[in-house]
Amino acid sequence: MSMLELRKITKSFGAIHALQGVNLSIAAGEAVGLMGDNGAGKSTLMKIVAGNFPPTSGEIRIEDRSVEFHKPIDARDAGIEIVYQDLALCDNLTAGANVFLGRELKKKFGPFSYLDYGAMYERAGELFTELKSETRPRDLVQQMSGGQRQAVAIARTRLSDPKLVLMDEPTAAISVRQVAEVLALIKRLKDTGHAVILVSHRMPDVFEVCDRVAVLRRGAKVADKRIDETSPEEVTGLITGAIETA
Amino acid sequence: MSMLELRKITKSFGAIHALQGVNLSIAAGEAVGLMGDNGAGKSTLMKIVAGNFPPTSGEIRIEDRSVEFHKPIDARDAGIEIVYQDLALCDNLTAGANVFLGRELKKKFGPFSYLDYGAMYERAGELFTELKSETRPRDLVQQMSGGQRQAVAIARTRLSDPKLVLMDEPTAAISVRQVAEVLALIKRLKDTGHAVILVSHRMPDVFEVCDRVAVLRRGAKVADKRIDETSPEEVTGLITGAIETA
Amino acid sequence: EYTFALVPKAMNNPFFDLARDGCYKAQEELADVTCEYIGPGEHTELEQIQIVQDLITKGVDGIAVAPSNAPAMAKVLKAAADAGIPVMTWDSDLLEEDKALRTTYVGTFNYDIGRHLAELVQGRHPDGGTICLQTGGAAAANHNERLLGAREQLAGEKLGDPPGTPLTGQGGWTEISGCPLITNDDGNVAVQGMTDILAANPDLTAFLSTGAFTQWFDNAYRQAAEPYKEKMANGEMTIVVADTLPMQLQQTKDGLGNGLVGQRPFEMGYKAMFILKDIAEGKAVEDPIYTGLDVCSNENIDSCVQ
Amino acid sequence: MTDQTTDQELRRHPGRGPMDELDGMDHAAIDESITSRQEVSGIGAMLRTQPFWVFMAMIAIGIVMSFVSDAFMTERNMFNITRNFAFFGIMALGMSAVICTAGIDLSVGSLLGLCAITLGLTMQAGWGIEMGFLVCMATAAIVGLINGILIAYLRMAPFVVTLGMLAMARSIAMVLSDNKMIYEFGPDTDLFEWIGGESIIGVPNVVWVLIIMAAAFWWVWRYSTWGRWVIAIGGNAQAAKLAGIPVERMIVSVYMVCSMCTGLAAFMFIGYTGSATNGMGVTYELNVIAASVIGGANLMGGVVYALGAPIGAALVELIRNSLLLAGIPALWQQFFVGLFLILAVLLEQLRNRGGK
Amino acid sequence: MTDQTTDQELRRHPGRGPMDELDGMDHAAIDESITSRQEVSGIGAMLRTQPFWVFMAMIAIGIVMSFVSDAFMTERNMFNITRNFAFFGIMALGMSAVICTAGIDLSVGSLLGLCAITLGLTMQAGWGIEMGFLVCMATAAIVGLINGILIAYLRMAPFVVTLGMLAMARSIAMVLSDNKMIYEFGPDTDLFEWIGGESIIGVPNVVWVLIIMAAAFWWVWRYSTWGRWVIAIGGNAQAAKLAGIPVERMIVSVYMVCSMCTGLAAFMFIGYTGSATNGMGVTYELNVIAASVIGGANLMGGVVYALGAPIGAALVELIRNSLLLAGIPALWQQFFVGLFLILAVLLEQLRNRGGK
Ligand SMILES: Nc1ncnc2c1ncn2[C@@H]1O[C@H](COP(=O)(O)OP(=O)(O)OP(=O)(O)O)[C@@H](O)[C@H]1O
Ligand SMILES: Nc1ncnc2c1ncn2[C@@H]1O[C@H](COP(=O)(O)OP(=O)(O)OP(=O)(O)O)[C@@H](O)[C@H]1O
Ligand SMILES: O[C@@H]1[C@@H](O)[C@@H](O)CO[C@H]1O
Ligand SMILES: [Mg+2]
Ligand SMILES: [Mg+2]
Repeated sequence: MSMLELRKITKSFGAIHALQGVNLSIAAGEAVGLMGDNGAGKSTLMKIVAGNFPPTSGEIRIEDRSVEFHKPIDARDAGIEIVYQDLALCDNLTAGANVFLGRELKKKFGPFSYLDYGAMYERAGELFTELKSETRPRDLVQQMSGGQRQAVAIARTRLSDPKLVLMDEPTAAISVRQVAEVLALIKRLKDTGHAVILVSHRMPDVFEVCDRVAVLRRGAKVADKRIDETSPEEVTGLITGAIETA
Repeated sequence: MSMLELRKITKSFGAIHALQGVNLSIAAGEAVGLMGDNGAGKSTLMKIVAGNFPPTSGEIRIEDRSVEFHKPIDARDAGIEIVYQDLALCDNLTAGANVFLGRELKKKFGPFSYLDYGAMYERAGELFTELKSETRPRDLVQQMSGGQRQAVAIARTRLSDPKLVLMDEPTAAISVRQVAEVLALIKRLKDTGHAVILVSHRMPDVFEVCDRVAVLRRGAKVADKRIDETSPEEVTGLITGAIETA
Repeated sequence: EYTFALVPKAMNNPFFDLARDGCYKAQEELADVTCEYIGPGEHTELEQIQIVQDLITKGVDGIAVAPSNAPAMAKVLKAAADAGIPVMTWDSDLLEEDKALRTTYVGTFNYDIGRHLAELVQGRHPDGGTICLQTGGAAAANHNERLLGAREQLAGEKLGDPPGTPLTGQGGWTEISGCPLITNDDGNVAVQGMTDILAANPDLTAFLSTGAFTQWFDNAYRQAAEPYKEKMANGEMTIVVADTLPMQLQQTKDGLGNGLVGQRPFEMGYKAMFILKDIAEGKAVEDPIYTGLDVCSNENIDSCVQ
Repeated sequence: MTDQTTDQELRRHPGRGPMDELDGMDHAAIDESITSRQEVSGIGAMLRTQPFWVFMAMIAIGIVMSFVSDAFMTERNMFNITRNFAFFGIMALGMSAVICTAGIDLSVGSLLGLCAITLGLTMQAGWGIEMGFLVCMATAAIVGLINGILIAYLRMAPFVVTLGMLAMARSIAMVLSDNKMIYEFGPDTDLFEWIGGESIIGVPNVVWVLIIMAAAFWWVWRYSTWGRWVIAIGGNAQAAKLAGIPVERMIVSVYMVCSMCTGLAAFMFIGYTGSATNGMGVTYELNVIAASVIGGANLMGGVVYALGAPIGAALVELIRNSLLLAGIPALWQQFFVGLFLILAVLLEQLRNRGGK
Repeated sequence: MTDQTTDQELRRHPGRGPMDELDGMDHAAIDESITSRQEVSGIGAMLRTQPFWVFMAMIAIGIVMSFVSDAFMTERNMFNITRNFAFFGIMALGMSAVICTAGIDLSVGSLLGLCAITLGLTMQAGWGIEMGFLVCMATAAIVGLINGILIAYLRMAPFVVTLGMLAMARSIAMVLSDNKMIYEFGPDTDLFEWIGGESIIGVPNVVWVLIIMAAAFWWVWRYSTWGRWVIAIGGNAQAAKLAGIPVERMIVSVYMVCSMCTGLAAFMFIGYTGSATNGMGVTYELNVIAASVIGGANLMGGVVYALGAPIGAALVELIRNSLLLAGIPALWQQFFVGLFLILAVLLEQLRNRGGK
């Protein structure tokens, strides 16, 4: 049984056909690398799965049930978490506040419910420790390093123990050392039975942690292979179009 | 004789010591790869050479004469052009206007001098053709693709036939196909006797086009080797600090 | 030694400059009186109230105020009564029910300004006609009284509370659509409004303004009125405006207007000091004290102002 | 400052950020060299806020004034000062919320006039104070709703929308009032005027309202999700949206809150003045914005202090009052208000730069 | 829209850009699928500009009005209309430059009053018209210089700086004039009043000035490096800076140009009115900004049309004049001005979105 199954997903923005009938499935404990040229439609596909906008046509199935996401929260409720390409953090809030943004913990006092700072900071602190990041929950994101920011964005996906984690180029902008940490995290996620989709332009990263690699070209899936059955050269060819399909 | 020679360049931003006594030299027709972790000081060094700000201490020598740059134009006048990490284009202007920004061509009519659109568009068109880019000079940059934008930024460096071209991560955000074009351009620059400094996180790119690679770590140069005397593995070690110096 | 405050509605209105001059004149004449002329820079109701409050706090020996917002001012003046500070009004008065709060009012019977202006119009056009009225700021009480005076005089009947209701033929007079014009005491707006109305209604019989703002901007007004000079001269059309500031007199002399009804702001400022001194010294004063009006037409323009 | 703001920020404040800060801010800061700017709690945090320093400036002026004028420290003067600024303070509380989302509301002055008229007409017609209050607040809510919808859903610039509303609301007030002053408020006149104009244990009622509102806002900014989300939107609307926050609805609610603060201020204000004219509130928007900004609101969004608004309003009133009591011509007043506005922001600027 | 604007833009117009546009705009657009939006020349380009459509709206109103009122199409009415809007048009030309840099100048109304006073005092003292003109323009230049320096070098928000200046300039005008109206302009009174108030071959002098200024600005925006650089700064100040453009100095010059347009308008305006008060120009800043925005200026910067400013000012005046001629109560006037402002920007918005 697939954790997630996408069937004939199509997405058009006016005249631009960003996705044209993409099928993709992923099982629990599996990591799939999603590669493709700029504009191939990777982020669009991720956003559809994350509930940012609905597909023009096609079906999303989770554990064999058809679902429809109208907003990000729907996807989240279905157990899908995403790390966006640009991280999407509020610089003027603390790391802890960012982790819990949109799903703050509250306490009740009579009819009033109010933000439970203590609980949020504590939990955020635990998450950062889990991620082996030295991020302090009470620090403002404003002046955090790229790696710390990344940790905050990733920590958000850990709030709800999701079934599927989408990562849109989580390693594009960070340093060599931090890349290693993110990759280690993906491995740990797999080990604990999570499904991961990793969007990346970095061949070595994909080959290091993924079980399968899917390649998009101009909105269509042109390949979907096990890592051990392909090579960086072949994938490059598929991305650029030098190799038609595989 | 070096085309450019940097002697003990130091740069501090308040308490942050971004550069600590960096020496670097480059000869005509040579390409040097400058690598390093995030925050290692690569962009800072490039900006000093490009005249964005002066070093805290140290000397810049061009063809064995000591120079001081107070603003970007000074560096430009000395034959140094730069492609900035974020391209630095004005979206609301045409490609042609961006190429000539700050050094517009003018015609004279009596006491009045006015912008010479014809000449600028023509020259920009020639430059784009040279770069094998399909960019049209009269198009607004607003809706150009990443590759076209890159072409515009690079075309600017070609206006004045500079001696030295600095490229700060010109391939970070563009697609596989476009990367190849940029690398080809660097090769052509070398062949025509220009010096190039390429800042990049991408090991393969550096190894493909550069003659030497210099590695910065925390503001200090920890290695400066010929490409054929080192390996990606060694450079990675140098960047992360796994290898102390070389 | 007395310090008496003279509070105008706005300090950038030339009308009040004359009152200030009167106030200073009185200060020269009365050895023991200092005139403190202070008010809001622009016409703002709240600021005037705050200034009066502060004057009470500061403990001046008497206040003469021209309230912009009468009911609101009345509330503040209660504090003056508590503090034992003599209070009088000038130029504009408090509402009927608040009159106990001030000892007297020195100024004009505003209703009469409108009435006299209307009489000037009626004198030139006994058979009635069409008319456009122009008035001042948002809901200014004195202007509304003048409007009522003008309307009732033209209509020959009672028209209720100020500013009355637009005339629809009573007494032979009809107000055209688009009027009354509101100027917010802005000279430019006033001239533009008059210009447009005259252009849109070439047959208009009369234009009546309850405030000098129409004619403040001397040059602009002259240009606006110039095309109608002949019509005004031969009695086909009439422009009358309240107040008798220097530029207004000259304009009327030049045939660019047909009548003015002047107040005596200098006298208001001047008298206010004497009255306050009397009150402070426990003497009885009359209530109200009207400073009188100068009614000017093209005929008596050289001699109408005292 | 991060990669996301630099360019656009530069556009709005061309020249902001010296050349050397222009790029390299992306992910350049190495973990180790981070001088962490953390959310300090307690006194340390307070010391860093603009409202605190403005408050200090007020204390200083107060001390000087108590030597200059005997009248200054009197109960009556304090009474007047607090009452005078309370109206602006209430409006500025709402404005701060709008500014926190990087918006602006230029229509509050006109809205004050419009509320005055709808409220006045209702009560004049004998409908009683409850109905008057409802109509007043409904007027405000509708204006805020329209502003908010145009801004959030039609994505128009707040400056343009509220500038248009400034003109329209004033015009409607004129039409409704037929340019007449209203000073009779029907059966509940006494209660109405008591609420707006009188005091309880020596403190003007409107000041009590301000205190309660400020406390409520303090709580909201600190402990409610609404407050947290508004701040998040001010920091990065895109991120807030992606986090599942209903950004459009929040924006609409923020403009409604701002308008309704003005509605409340109008209710108190008319009770205090005892009369309503359609000219009320002309140019108040500038005072209210100035008060908010002096109180620490940042036009770039993302910053809000509940106490900033009242403190900013208080400083402006204090300047006015002090100049008059000190015998400095009133003509100078606006000069000092403008000067303090610029200085407040300049200091904030310098302070921030120092901290970086 | 590109990577550089999205986030900050969202902050200023929260909700702007539907969710699906939020990211993916970076370099996502593939070369092939680019629907190239190129700088079309000639009529095609004109058809796409806001001023053109506003102009069309004016023509439409004009046609309707010529049926509604006989007085509308008369030479005299045209004379009045053109003269009335010319003052605002001149000011709006300068404002457009400021708005093009993503700035704003709220101080122009007060500056008009201040120029009126310095000019009036100079001429009243008998210094003659040349001196009067110089003093008037110098006043404007200094105010612009201060605004510009605070904005460009001290990196303060234009809104705050010019709001402060609004208060300060008005205050100084009051102090200098001692609140008196000036209506005597010494020996050159006649010439002075002729320049501001009279006409040459049937066209008011101030309209000639506007025409010349608009033509000059048209040339400047299209053919001068100054114009090109200002537009570049509005598009991306950082990029402009890196291209070697002296951004700070340019910004200062832009605010000076804006102020000096106001200075020139003041010179003409006082000649026309024949008197100077320190209250002149109150709230004109809002009209001038509205005129610029209706004429196509975009508060986000980077867009400027030389003809936009006069056309925007003309539309506002046309509405005013038409409502009066059509006999619609003056009370409604502001309502329509506000409505048109919002509609103009809304249409621009929709047009742009359609084009994308
Ligand atoms: N909101 C939108 N409106 C219109 N077109 C869009 C939108 N979002 C994406 N596109 C277009 O859809 C196509 C796919 O974009 P997408 O962001 O999915 O690419 P990507 O594979 O993530 O590229 P990258 O590697 O650069 O992140 C592109 O042509 C892009 O221009
Ligand atoms: N204007 C500035 N003010 C203060 N610190 C700065 C400034 N510019 C750079 N720095 C600091 O200097 C150090 C070097 O930055 P630099 O941008 O040169 O790194 P880089 O090697 O280009 O990194 P990246 O790979 O992320 O582009 C970093 O710690 C950065 O935070
Ligand atoms: O005539 C009025 C005066 O009575 C005063 O209220 C100020 O404005 C003038 O026009
Ligand atoms: Mg993407
Ligand atoms: Mg860098």
